[in-house]
Amino acid sequence: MNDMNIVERNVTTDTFKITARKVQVYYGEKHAIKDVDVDILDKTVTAFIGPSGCGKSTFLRCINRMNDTIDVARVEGEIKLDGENIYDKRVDPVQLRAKVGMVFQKPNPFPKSIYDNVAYGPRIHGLARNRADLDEIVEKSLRGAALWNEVKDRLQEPGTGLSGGQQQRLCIARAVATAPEVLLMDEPCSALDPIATSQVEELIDQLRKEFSVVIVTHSMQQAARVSQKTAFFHLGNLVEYGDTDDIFTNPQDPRTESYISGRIG
Amino acid sequence: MNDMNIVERNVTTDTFKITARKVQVYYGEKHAIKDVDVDILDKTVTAFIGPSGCGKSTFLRCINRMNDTIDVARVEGEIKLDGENIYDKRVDPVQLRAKVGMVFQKPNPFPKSIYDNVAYGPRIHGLARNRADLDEIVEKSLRGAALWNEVKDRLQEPGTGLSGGQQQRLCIARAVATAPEVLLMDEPCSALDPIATSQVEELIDQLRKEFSVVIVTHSMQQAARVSQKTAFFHLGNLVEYGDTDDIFTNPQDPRTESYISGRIG
Amino acid sequence: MTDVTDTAAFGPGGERHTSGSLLTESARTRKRNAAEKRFKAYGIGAIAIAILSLVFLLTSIIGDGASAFRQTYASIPVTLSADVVDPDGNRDPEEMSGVYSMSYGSLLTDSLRNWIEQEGIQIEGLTDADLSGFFSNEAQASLRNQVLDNPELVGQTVEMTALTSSRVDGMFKGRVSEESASRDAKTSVAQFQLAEAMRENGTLVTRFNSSFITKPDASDNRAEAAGIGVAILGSLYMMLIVLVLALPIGVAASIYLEEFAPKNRFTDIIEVNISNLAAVPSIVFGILGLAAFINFAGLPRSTPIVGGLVLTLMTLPTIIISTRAALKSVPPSIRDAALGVGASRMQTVLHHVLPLAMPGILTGTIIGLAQALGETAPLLLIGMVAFVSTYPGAPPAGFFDPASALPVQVYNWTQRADPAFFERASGAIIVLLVFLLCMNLLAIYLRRKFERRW
Amino acid sequence: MPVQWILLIVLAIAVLGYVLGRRRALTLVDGDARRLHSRPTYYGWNVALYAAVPALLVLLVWLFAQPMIIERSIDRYIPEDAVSEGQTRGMLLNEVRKVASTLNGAVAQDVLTRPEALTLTMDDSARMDALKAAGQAVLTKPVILDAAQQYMRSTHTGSIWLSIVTLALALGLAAFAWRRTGPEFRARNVVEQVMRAILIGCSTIAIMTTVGIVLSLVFESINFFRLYPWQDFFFGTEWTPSFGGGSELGMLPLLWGTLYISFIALLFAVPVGLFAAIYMSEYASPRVRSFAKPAIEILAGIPTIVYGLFALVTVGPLLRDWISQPLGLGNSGSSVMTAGLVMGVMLIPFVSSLSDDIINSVPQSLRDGSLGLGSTHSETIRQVVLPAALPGIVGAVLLAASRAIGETMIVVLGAGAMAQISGNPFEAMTTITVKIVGQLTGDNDFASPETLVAFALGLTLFVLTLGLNVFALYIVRKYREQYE
Amino acid sequence: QEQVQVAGSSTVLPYATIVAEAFAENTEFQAPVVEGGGSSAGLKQFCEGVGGNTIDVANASRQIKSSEVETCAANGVANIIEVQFGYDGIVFASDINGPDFVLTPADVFGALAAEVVVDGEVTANPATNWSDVNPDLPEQAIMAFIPGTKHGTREVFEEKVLLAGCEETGAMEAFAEANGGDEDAAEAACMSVRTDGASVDIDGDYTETLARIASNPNGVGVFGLSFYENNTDKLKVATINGVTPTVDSVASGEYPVSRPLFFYVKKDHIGVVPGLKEYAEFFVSDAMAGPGGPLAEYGLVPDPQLADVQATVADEATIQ
Ligand SMILES: Nc1ncnc2c1ncn2[C@@H]1O[C@H](COP(=O)(O)OP(=O)(O)OP(=O)(O)O)[C@@H](O)[C@H]1O
Ligand SMILES: Nc1ncnc2c1ncn2[C@@H]1O[C@H](COP(=O)(O)OP(=O)(O)OP(=O)(O)O)[C@@H](O)[C@H]1O
Ligand SMILES: [Mg+2]
Ligand SMILES: [Mg+2]
Ligand SMILES: O=P([O-])([O-])[O-]
Repeated sequence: MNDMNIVERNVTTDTFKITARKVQVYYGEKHAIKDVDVDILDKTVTAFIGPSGCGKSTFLRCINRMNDTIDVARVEGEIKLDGENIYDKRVDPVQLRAKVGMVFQKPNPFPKSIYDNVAYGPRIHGLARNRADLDEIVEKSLRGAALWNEVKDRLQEPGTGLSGGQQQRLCIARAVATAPEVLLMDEPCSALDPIATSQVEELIDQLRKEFSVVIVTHSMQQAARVSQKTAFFHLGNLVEYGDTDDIFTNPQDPRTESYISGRIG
Repeated sequence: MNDMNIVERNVTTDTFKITARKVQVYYGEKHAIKDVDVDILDKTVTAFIGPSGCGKSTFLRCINRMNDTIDVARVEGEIKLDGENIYDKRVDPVQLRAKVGMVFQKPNPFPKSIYDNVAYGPRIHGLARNRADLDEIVEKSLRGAALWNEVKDRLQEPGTGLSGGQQQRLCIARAVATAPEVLLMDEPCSALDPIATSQVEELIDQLRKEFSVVIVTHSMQQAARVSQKTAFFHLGNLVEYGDTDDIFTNPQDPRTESYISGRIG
Repeated sequence: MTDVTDTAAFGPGGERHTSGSLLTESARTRKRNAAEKRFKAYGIGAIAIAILSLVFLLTSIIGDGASAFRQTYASIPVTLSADVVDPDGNRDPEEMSGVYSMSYGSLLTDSLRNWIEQEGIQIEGLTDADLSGFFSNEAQASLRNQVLDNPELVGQTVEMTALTSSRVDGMFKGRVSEESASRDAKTSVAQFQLAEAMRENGTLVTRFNSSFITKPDASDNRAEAAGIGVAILGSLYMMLIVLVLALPIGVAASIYLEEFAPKNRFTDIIEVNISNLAAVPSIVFGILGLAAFINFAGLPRSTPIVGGLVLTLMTLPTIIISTRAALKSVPPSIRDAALGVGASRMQTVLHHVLPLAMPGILTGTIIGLAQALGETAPLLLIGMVAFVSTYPGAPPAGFFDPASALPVQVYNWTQRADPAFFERASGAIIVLLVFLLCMNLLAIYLRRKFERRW
Repeated sequence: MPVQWILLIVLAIAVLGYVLGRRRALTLVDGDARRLHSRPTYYGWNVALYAAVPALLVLLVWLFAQPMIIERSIDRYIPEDAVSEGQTRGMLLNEVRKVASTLNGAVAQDVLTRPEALTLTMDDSARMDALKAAGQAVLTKPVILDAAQQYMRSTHTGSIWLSIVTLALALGLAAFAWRRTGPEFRARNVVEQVMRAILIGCSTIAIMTTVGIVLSLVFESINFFRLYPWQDFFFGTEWTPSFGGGSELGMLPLLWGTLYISFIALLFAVPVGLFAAIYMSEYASPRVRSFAKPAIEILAGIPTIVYGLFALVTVGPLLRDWISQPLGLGNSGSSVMTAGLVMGVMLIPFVSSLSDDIINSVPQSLRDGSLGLGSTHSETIRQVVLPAALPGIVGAVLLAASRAIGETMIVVLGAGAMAQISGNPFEAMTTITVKIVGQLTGDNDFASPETLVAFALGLTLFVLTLGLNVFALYIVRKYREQYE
Repeated sequence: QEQVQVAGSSTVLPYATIVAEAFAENTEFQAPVVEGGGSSAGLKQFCEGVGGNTIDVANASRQIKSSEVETCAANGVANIIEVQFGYDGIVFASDINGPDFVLTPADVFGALAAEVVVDGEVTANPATNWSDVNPDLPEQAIMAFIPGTKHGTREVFEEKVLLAGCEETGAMEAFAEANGGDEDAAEAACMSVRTDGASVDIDGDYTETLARIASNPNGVGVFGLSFYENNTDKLKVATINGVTPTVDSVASGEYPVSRPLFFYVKKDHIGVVPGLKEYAEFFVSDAMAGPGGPLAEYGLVPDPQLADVQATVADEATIQ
């Protein structure tokens, strides 16, 4: 039922959007990310896979400095976006996060109306010239996240009154509405049914035309479907990174192999 | 990579644990569940599938009266557990929920230590005679939820500091620890990697020996793997209910068919 | 129900806002960051205003009141002349107690005059009034007690350390200058010089004044002897009553209203009602207390029990309002989690919601108690302004004995004519703040323990 | 038996009941607590509550009722001719009570034995002298003495019955509850029902307080409106009470002053408090916060008289010399501005501390969501955190407003005592509460409109704030944003 | 009830506390509990009835009114002993560094009345400086701090100063004329105080008045004699009709603005409340209330007929 959306796996660009070097993350004592080096291409979908608790979310949060909000978290090493170190003192995390959007693992809609949830980003970034513009952005984003039909009659109801999957799509719409250059998605389809999933995947593919997308997923199939590059994490290490095709068909590291074939978790 | 855990699909019992008749749920004006009749067998795993927002969680919450906590929600109709109407005035919802445990769609660990999260249920229900007993229950539950190895050294750290998938498993462990007769699981594996998923599925299969399990899932494969009975919901209606084999191989309703084959979501 | 048809049409929304280097701020970001800075500055400014006000108030209180903790004493030999102490000469304690303390003043005056002569101190224009006004009236009383306790002292000369009068004391605290003394009917330049001379001589010392903390109030004639012992006990008793009653009742009421009560017109009325009670002027609680506790229930006036009950009623709304707000801010998912494992509502509240709401509850309690501790108006109506010079007994019986309270004592002292009372009023405020600080410390500790984000 | 003893015994029965109830529950299931409906403690509590609660309620009611009943019977006992001229029966009863307590005192001091006290007559001079010597003089008429002795007897019998009834009740119900204990028995539900009843009881205290306040205000207010036309009170613009009568008691100037001063106080306190709260919960390091918060809370505990003096001595002259005089807005040291600002300082912690707690309890995931979209911290706070915390913040502001309206001392010293309506914030004005206190504690005849007006003012203020609160509730309901 | 309970006038309060303290110190009895609250409030409590929860003694800075005696009687307080033990002088004082004030009631009336008579016409008070009222007075803006309408002192001020000044200046007749011969209205007009800010009501007490003068050195305040005597280093007293207020000039009646001080005792409580009678006797004893005693030391103007007063107390003579 699911292979219908498989996309071409050709990487259409070879400029690096993000380059990470020797990234370490500590939660207090705990060493959650160990020595990760990775180069993420522009106009490409990169999938992070790996067993639960291996550090995927943690690393994802490094890329737009969301780890700043966790008191105990400490990041070392260097992550460059378009050649600029995002941990540089002069970098404004706000500007960074406007460029590098994020969908979180647990849907976290604002306790506001559905409309305001989506319009929030465009409003603060001044993306809409007028109300009609804004309406358009909201509609487009909700359509992209495959939510429009379900909520178009209840845009003024609170986003917290949606079902789990609807909330997740709302959060995707919200992130997309700000038109970031890089979009980090932490298990965006975990609560979605196959159809919604394929729509979101289609959206990801759309986005890839212009931007870079990093997606965390537990579904190997999904990784295979949407991504051109795949990174496999294990116990805080980046074990293997390469073309999705290669990783799935010809993994180099025994750990990758056994994860893909379902032997370690 | 995933069909390795397929269980026998023979329903081992034919006593009805839960019978629902003409259940209606309204959220204020919105009619979220329409006229649902369903019989859930004892010692069986029943899967609820259906597109996002179709009312699976809502119906699940009816079964242990968690809907009581939503101000705007109103339930009509009759749901019987072991022949007793759970919406009867004399029924103590607390006792009901002790019998009918629940894992929520969004992981919601208590802001307490991991140990206390799991030990909470056994404590209030007096399931442990002493500390050693309790330790044992906690360990067993965490092992069952495939979390023990990851947290055994940090049982006293807060449950909110876990990764998304770990939180989800923690909530499963918490629900299992109270030894309910019926376990309602709302997408328990959505944030889990395949291995953890298969471990949880194994757990579900274990539980089935003695209890009844109802699981909401978006993964058709998972439904096929773990459940003996499947119910398909669509727009608040229970469209089709029957043996999992039948539903997946020979759906009666065109909507079921198109959902399974990936045409509606 | 999905959007199969329109996804293809999707492209990124709006126009691009950020392109270019992360290291250079775009114009819009610059504006937003400026707003951010301003916002943060407002916060700092607000804290600064609050802290500065506090510092200002504290320095002025401490500046005014620190001197209350020091007091000037003089020690001179006093001859207990039998003519005065035992005019009948029978050495009968019964008879001797018929001589009032006022008469002992002449003993002190005479002894002081003799002492001055002996020491050869020469001061111009020293009058009898200067001498008799040199010592506190309290000194006469303690002299009398000494004599009555040991009748054999009669006729002898004893070395006596006595409180000096408030004016003499004021000379060493900057309250009385030579110039003001010259205009002051209650003292004189000569007395000023005498005090200076005695100080150089070492007979006059200013030292820590423990009796300010332990002694009861004194009359207007002896400001220097007034203390806040009774007021401290009274306030302590009242705070105990308020804490024991208001905290549990307030929290219980909030729990019911927030977690159990059906949301209907009736609970709305209760809700509005409670907020409204917070706006009732405190004096009205005094009226209520007078009517309900004294006139109706027949509890005695001027006692901590009535004061405590009135303050309890007054603090309740504050505690209820803040507790409800705190309960409300606990996310429902926590309640779901507990109910889902079969906890009863009561258990859910007691085990999860209440601990998470604890910081807010503590804040409400602290603010409520602080307010109760500093409240005067309602106590005026139930007789706590009384001049009480006997200590209340130990609780619980002591709750029914007359007592004063710190804020009332402050109020009372600021009304008195002798300027020395003003310093004592500030001293009492310092004690009150120390009280408050102790309560705060406890709350800080507890709050730390309970505070967490989720 | 003295009441304390009864109390202690009932509590002891309850404790014992707890132990036995718990034990019985466990024995019935052979120590396997899992077979019980509820945890063993609940069975213990069930017995304890059955033992204590009804008995204590009876005790309470009895203690209130007994004196009334006995007095009524004694009243019948005093013959009509014993009431002398200029006396009322009430006074006689008073005397009876006093004599009885004197005799009781004598018994307590061992001056008399109890039978002696009960048989004492006026002509028993030896005993009388003994009494006098002990400072328990009984100076009264024989009738009264008789009545007093009767009173003592009834009280004694009453208290014996009281002990019997309460203890029997405690024991009986404890036994009943103990017997009912069994694995199927829903002890937790019973205990929680009782707890719930207690919770309800606690919330009715607020209602009772309100009823009490209204009752204690309403009668005197009616008396006031009998003496003074209501139109003049509600719509009069002159407030000039005087001793000789003929006062003008229009409340409008007071109302104006109240609103004006509270408005200025809130205008100062709400932004400052809110920003302080935001800074503490969102920006400050834990160390700064743990210092700043309690420090600011001290402001709430400084007696208002200190603020008053601060207004009078420092702020007032400062404003006069630097602002109002140079601008030609008047030369009064006491003004609405002075009182408002100083009161504002006092109110800061009401807004800041409560709001801080509420802001702090907004889930971090909401902040993350907003920050992840590239909003600045302040945008997150303004648009996500504050709206989510709104109900609590409104509560805090309301509390501050309430204090502002109810405050007296600062206004007395800071705003002057001039009842007038003027828009100039640098003029002296006064408030309703100040006048309530003033007229009530003042030296006017108690039954004169000048004093009674205090009650009418109190009632008006009560109704006024009620309106304010209803409005606030409406606002909160409308804008409430409930997070998950 | 073990202690004597006293409540009432705040003017009498300091004297009562001095007595209470000395009483406890020199006798076997416990110190009475003394409360202020004002004469009327004290008398109201006093008249609430006899027995346990009522006060034994009421202090007052005025005589009990017949209405109050009736209320008392109705509540069973039939036997009241009235004790007038001294006088309180009421003085005008200003900042010690300011000019001298030599006042007459007419000057005060001219400066503070709401309406005055100018050229035979009743007009709103136009005076802004004291010198406008009387050229001999200092050239200083009028700023007076007078007791608020809640204070008993205000009544004395109105009657003994404003009304007297009103009559003196002849404004009384003009007011009567303007009101069509209505004497009461004329009196009311005489006693109404200007509300344009030149006169400030003090609802607090003398310390507040003192603080206001400190922050407003132009001000003239109204004080009790004893309060002034305790603060002679800060205040300069004004003469009235050329008489300087002192204990002697008040006692002799030379100084016009004064009032008698009382306390009232419940006879029915004597013998029941230990120490009650002893307290009353002690209060008026020579040692306490006589010249040179602690009360005089504090500023009380003792009643010249102290012996009669002592006899009243000893005989427990009640008012009829
Ligand atoms: N608290 C609520 N208030 C109002 N509407 C709600 C509420 N909860 C759910 N709904 C609506 O009810 C419908 C069913 O929701 P439900 O949560 O049961 O869906 P679901 O089948 O669990 O979907 P998902 O797979 O996305 O979790 C949805 O349209 C949802 O928007
Ligand atoms: N706030 C935190 N404090 C302490 N430890 C944390 C915190 N967040 C995550 N961790 C730990 O860091 C490790 C990596 O967590 P992370 O959330 O990155 O995992 P993940 O790969 O996203 O897993 P999942 O697929 O389950 O979401 C885990 O062991 C987790 O327990
Ligand atoms: Mg994760
Ligand atoms: Mg759901
Ligand atoms: O309090 P007073 O009655 O003396 O004004």
